[in-house]
Amino acid sequence: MEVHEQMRICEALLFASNRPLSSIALAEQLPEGSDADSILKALQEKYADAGVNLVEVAGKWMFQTAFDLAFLLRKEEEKERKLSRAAIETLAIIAYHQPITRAEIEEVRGVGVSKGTLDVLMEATWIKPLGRRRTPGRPMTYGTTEDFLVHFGLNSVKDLPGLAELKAAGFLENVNTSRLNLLSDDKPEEEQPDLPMDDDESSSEEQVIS
Amino acid sequence: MEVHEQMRICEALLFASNRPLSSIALAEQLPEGSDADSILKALQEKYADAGVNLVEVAGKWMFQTAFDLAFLLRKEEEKERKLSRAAIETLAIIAYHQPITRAEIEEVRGVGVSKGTLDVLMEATWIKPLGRRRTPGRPMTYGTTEDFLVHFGLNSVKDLPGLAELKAAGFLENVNTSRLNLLSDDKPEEEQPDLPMDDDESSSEEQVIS
Amino acid sequence: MNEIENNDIDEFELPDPRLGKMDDVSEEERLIVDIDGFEGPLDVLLTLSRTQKVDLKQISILDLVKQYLEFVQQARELRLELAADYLVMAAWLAYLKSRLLLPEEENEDELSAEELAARLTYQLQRLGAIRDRAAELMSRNQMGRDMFARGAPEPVIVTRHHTYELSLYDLLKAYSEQKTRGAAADIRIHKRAVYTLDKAIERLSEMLGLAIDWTDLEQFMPSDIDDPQIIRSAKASMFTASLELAKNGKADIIQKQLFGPLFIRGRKQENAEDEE
Repeated sequence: MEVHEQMRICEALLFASNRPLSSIALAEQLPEGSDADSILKALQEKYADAGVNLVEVAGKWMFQTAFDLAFLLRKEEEKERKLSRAAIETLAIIAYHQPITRAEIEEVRGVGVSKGTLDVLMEATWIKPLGRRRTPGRPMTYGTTEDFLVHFGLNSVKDLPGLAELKAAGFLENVNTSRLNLLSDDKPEEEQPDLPMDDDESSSEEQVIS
Repeated sequence: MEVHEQMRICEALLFASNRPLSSIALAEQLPEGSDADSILKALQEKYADAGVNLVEVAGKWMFQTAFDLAFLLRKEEEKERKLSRAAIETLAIIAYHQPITRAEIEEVRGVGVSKGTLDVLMEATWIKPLGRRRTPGRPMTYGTTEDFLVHFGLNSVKDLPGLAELKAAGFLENVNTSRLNLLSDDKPEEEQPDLPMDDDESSSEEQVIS
Repeated sequence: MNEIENNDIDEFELPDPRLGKMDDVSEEERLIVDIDGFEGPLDVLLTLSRTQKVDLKQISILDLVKQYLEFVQQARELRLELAADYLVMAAWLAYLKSRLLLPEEENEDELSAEELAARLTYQLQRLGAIRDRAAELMSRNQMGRDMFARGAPEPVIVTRHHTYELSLYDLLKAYSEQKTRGAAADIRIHKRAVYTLDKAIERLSEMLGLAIDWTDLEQFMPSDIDDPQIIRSAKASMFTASLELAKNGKADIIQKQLFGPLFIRGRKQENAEDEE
């Protein structure tokens, strides 16, 4: 099958979907031996200057309208989600620290997280439970979803703005919740006694793939 | 505004809209003096050869997957399922005793046979109705299909091992085979006194041919 | 003086809790007491450090402590309900302040005042950093605001075909098991040793013709059996037979005492005919 026809197939599949599709999924629809990635690059180029663009997001591909035309469409559907400051901050903490428990979120913010905050983020399908931490109490951990990446146009959580700087500054180290307030005189080296955290890196990886 | 930009606008609006748009509605988003119809025609031409086409439906415009690629959106999925124990047993009884009515299957199994069980076997295309018995109530009889033979690699249902062979193969442990009343080859005449059965032999024959 | 003024304010006329102005600090240093707007004590501290344009990296903890304590004091003067964690923080900061001011005691088990201050600074910096990132995140192009996905996606219609996995072995095994079960369930009920009622009636009728007088029922028991089960059965049947014959008017039965022997005698043929 010639490249043109392969492009048409990817074009049709991507146009028909309102969610990103992985190049693996697309390759399945192409004849054996097709190079899905190069087809996608060609398609991306074809649409570079059009009213819709082919973007790589959440490690997958999808068509979306060009940024510069947003003003036209905003009129069409004015339903921007208005998030509370607490929700935005909580979302950012989850995104950068994931997987993270509720107690750890509270530690970073220095204030309790109301159940409603997580609910709102969960309802927006931006966060999801990532499983329980293997520590006493087996607390639930949270992380971001593919929808989160799509919404903010991120290819992976590794592409979060300023991630490297936060890491370099030591702000993404394990959050210590072993003491309930600052009054505890725990020595710093004793601060992370019992948190065999799921490896941060691997969980980011997972998210990119899923 | 140049034509290219107007085309981009229409492209984005049509892409993001959840319903077909009229050229009037599109014209409202275009600079005054724009010729929406000619823009749409140009756009239609641009997409004529693509995986999606711009089509006019009931006087309105929308993007649609090219007809020749519609098959991409119809996925056939093979899903493997496990048969319930009741279904396997019922299938085996039908295979050995066909043609057999539901009441007779129940008699052999000693428990009721739900319609769902027969439906599942029918859906698997392993059994089929063989016609009605010429007895009061005219009950439906069932038998196995060619698919059944193909699936199990049998030439004919007569190739199913007889009881003696099952016993020799170790299937029938601790059972006195002489007391089992199942296979036509060792079935005592008087055990089926009141079943004016369609001839067993001929139906097996039919199956091989069909 | 502040105190007096504030106490004069009728609580109900407070248009807004932002009234708490620190008249003794310059305009830009003024912290607006808006307890509702704060997200906990760390937030207050962070906001304080930012309004004071204090670089957190060189933060003067003592300044920050002083301002926080003033903030809490003010909120109290305004009779604003302060959540407990604000007060806990105030207490901790007061403790930290005293530790920082007093000469450090050598104590292996306790963190030094500097370490405690550093910990606070770290937390504030971390919160500040994540807050900046949150702002950055929200300023990104967002789906549904800055870009839009296909409005009318064409769903992929999935037709599911079920295939069933079953081997010939499974099939034969199921059949065999079914048969095995069927055989086991094929229970043969052994013929129980009984002396039937018919037999008893026959015997009794015959013998009653021979006996003219009252005779113990026991006398009529068959003597050719020795199986205790059959004897029991015969007793029952003979008794029932006697009742049956009495009912049909062919015999009379009499029992003279409780649990005593049953005496039976055949009725005269004529009597039976009379009755007819």
